[in-house]
Amino acid sequence: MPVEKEFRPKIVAFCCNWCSYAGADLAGSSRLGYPADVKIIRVPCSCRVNPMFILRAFEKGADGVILCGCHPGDCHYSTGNYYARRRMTLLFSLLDYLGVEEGRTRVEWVSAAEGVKFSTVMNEFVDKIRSLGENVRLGDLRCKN
Amino acid sequence: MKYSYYPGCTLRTKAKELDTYARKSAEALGFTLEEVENWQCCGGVYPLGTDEVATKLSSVRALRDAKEKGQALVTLCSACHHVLKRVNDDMKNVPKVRDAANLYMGEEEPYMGETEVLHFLEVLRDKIGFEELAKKVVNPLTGKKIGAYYGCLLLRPGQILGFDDPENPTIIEDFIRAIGAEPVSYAMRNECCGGYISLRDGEKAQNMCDAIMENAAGFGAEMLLTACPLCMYNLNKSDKLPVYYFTELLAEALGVKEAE
Amino acid sequence: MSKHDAEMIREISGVNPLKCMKCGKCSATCPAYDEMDIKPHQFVSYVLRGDIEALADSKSLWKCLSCFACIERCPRNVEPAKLIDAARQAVIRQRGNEADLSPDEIPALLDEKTPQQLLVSAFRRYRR
Amino acid sequence: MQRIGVFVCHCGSNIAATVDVKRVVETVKKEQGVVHAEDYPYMCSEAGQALIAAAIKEKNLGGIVVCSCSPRMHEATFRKAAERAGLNPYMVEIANIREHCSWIHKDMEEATEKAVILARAAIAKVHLNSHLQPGESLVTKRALVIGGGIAGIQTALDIAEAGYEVDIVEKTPSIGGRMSQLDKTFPTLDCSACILTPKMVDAAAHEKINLYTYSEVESVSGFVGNFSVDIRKKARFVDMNKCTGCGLCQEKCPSKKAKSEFNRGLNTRSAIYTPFAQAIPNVPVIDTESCVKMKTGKCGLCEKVCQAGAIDYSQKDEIITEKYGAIVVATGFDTINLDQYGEYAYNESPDVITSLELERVMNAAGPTKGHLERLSDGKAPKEIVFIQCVGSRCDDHRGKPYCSKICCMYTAKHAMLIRDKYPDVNVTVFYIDVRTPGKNFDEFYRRAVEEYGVNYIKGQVGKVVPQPDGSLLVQGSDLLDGKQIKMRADMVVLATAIEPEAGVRKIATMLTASIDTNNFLTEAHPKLRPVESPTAGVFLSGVCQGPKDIPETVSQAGAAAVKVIGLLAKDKLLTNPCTAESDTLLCNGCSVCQNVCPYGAIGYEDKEVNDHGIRETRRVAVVNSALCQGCGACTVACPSGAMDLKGFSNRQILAEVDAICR
Repeated sequence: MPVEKEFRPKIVAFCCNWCSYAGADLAGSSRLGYPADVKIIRVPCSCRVNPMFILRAFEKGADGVILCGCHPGDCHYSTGNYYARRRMTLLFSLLDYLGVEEGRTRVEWVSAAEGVKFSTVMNEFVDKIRSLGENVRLGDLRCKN
Repeated sequence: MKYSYYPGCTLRTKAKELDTYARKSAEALGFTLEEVENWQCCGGVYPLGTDEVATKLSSVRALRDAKEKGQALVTLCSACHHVLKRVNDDMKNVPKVRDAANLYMGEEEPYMGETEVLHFLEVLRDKIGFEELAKKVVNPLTGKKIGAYYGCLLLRPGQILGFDDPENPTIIEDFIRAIGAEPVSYAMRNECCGGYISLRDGEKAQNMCDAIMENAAGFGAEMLLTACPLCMYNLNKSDKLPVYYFTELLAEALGVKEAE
Repeated sequence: MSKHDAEMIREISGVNPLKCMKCGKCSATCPAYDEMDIKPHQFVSYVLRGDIEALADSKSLWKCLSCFACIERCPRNVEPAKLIDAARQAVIRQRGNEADLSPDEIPALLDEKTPQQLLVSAFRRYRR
Repeated sequence: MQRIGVFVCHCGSNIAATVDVKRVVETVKKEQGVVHAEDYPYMCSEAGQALIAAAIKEKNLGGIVVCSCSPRMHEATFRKAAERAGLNPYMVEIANIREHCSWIHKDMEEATEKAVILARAAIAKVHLNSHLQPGESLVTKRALVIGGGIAGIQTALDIAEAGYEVDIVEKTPSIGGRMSQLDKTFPTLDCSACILTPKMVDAAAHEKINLYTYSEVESVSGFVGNFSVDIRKKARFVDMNKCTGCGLCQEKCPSKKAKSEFNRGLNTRSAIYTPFAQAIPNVPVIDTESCVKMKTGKCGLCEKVCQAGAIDYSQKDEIITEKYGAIVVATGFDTINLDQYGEYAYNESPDVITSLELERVMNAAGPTKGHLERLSDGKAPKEIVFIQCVGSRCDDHRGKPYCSKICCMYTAKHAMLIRDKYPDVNVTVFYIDVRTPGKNFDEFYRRAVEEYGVNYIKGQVGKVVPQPDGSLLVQGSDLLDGKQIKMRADMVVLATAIEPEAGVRKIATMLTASIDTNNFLTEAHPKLRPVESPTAGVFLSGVCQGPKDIPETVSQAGAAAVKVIGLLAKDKLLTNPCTAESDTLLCNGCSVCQNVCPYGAIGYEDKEVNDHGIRETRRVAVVNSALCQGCGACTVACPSGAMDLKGFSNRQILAEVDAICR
């Protein structure tokens, strides 16, 4: 009898160095767990995240992408998170249009002191992605033979 | 201006004054209370259990009815106010209750807590304005020293009811000022009157009411005002001070008390 | 009444008793404190211990006035009145209408001024 | 293709207990370019670092990946180790397999698998790393201290003693802060003013310290070593140079109804005032809202009586711009607003007061000249109730979730002082827990109980009911006795929660220093860097970082000063080489990057380019790497893809994405 394999999503989390990455560190040192499906990429600021990175993740088989930055007003570089928020709003609605549901993408503000929040957000996000199931693969038509 | 109106069980019988004076005053102030058709009893107490749905349906029906008319829903009795506001909050913010209730009701369009629930006093404060009310007073109750009695159900829990500061309310005091009388502030105005305990233990309720009245009288109150028939019943067990429904004094101040 | 009921009470009430820091604000606030055998702050420990039998037999269930003062003032969002109400409901659901108040008792308790509201709320509280 | 070495740390059992480090080593050996992989119990140890250095030399490694704790912890350590072995320090990448892996996962299989993936991502990135060289910037040898309380004063004194210039910016008319409002201090009961005033005088007299009182920070720009700060000097309407501090103006001022801020609003002051007698500088200010001359144009009495001719009604706010190498935040605290706590009747009864108000009542310079009396009728109280944790440890919408830390001790102090001076007064304290960790602290609290007979009751107070006879009925729990207590009191004192001073969020935003949900400034590391903000060049002193008492504040103030001195002692700082860089050939000179840059680091130049053999002059973006802080906003904004960020390039991040999704 074939055993149905448990769905383990691939989730990429972009975290800014100053707040969210430190928040993730705090979640770690406070032993606040979240599923191993989440892999963090450190960026200097949420505004460093090019929509291209997220498209690439979905192209390569990611099931969810989350971007975490400093709270509005607390950005280490003053305004970076505002740029990120605007860019992502635009990108996410485009992705939704392309068939990547809104729930697969998320922007969240996590400060360096919010280890609890980081863990809660990641748990929620993984639950959400698990409920959505496997993602459609975005393809790059230019690369198709 | 028309409001949907939910009188509740007691205002038809033992607390007729609360109801009739309110209607008369409303007309004098230029708004109409349109009774919800076929309203059913709210149950008197809000069920705290998170799995309670059936006990909230009568409230949901009244709330729906008001939504369909596009009106805010006004109540007079503290208990109805409490139950309707909290059920409305559930329908707005608690998906578990909302989904179950809507499923049960089986209506095409789900009710999502859209109706604004207002206590009559909130209509006076937020829609009419106490300053406007004061202008319409023809028979100011000058010189009367009145203690506001809030009890529990009007105020708590403060975050959901949003009626007034639950620990230091002022709405009835402002009302008293608007009708020309002098409010007497006392700390026990938001203490419990004993509620339904008086059915089994009248003495306990009376002791609690005695303490409230003593505190109010000590600060110079000559009478108390209430919005709740059950508070009225319990407070009347104590004979220290006379107790009136706020609508009776309102009608008196507006000069419509005796009108037919 | 068992451990399982403790779970049920947590679920019905939506209260996390672990949040309690034993400050006693609820018991300091409660107007029915003197009538209660198990005090409001103790409810939390009983639920945590799973000692639901004692709670079910407690007269406190029927003494709580549902005045919400403890809910308003609890600094930890534990809100003992919710626990008390959940225990009361658990008892009513399991023991049925024999729980506390029987309709036969009613007429003797009434006087000519008794408001309907009193009967309605008493019935909601004492039975279902 | 780089020759890469991978070093997997056990971190004792911190990593090794959950991640199978041997398997990580074996698996990553198969990755492209990996020519060396090994594990070691403590990579950060000297032996561990030696291991890395040896491998770099022996295997001629071009890049290394260390799988260990967070890069925020030891990235710098491993970079230095690599540099010592002759490898460019920016050829080091860290895979965080502790905070982001072993500490949050329980299942070894899962954690090991994740550790491998994180290592792969780092390997993929390091392949694309380049040899970066940090630039240099000069350090301005002057420090700014924001806040002139005991924290700010101590920090400034310590920095000045090391020979550096320090400016203190204080928003009220005098330095001194909360400590100047206290009567006595625990656990030794010294008089607060007696120990603080000399420090205030020292600060004012120090040749290296410059005070900007009645001033506020308006804006901050720049970065570590090179901050530029605008300071608003509010108009005092009194010439600092002419005023002799005789006090005649205050005596003659006809408008005496303004509430005294210093006495917490318990009494009044004149419109022209110094907050308290020992104020420094001893130069009054005119409060425009209560000054008759300012409001109506008539009066001018102060001008008439001033022998020195110091009054100047035409004074205007002044903006001063100053350069600093380091900034210390020492903004302190206030007590929370009690409007939401109606059950304690604080707004209803003048006899319900906060502990800070009691300090003023007990103080000889306070509203009652130091006599313990009820503020309603001036009568001597016989029964006083203290309530602890008012707004502290409240995980609800009304209060603060944290313990305010100082209340248990100052309440014991108050109780003791009252019992000492007025033995016939009964003192009752309602507490949840009595917290007295500190040298001689518990002994102090026990003395209050044992020697002074203070009645401690475990339980909170539910309600305070003002009685018609003027007394207060206190209804509380006695949890140990299993009783609900109803007792009469003549005065109730609330140990009110403390919170960071209101303006701190604005200051933190200006400094881009992180702040937590309770408005306390966040430290760079909670244990190891407690007086530094994560923002380089910004340091923390006193309660702005978290509740603390005077000795702790003074210690932290000194620690912050040492950090500042360490920074100012350097002539030059190495700058972060991870800055933006524009590809001249791709840039079309559209100015989009310039518009998003928060540092004004991007300019335009006409450059000669050779585009596929066509030589022409184009207007292209040029990044000033001294100003660029490396946020990367421009890289995403650039429509032609010309802008990239060194150290976090598009290709590097994409490589990480690919490795994770593989």
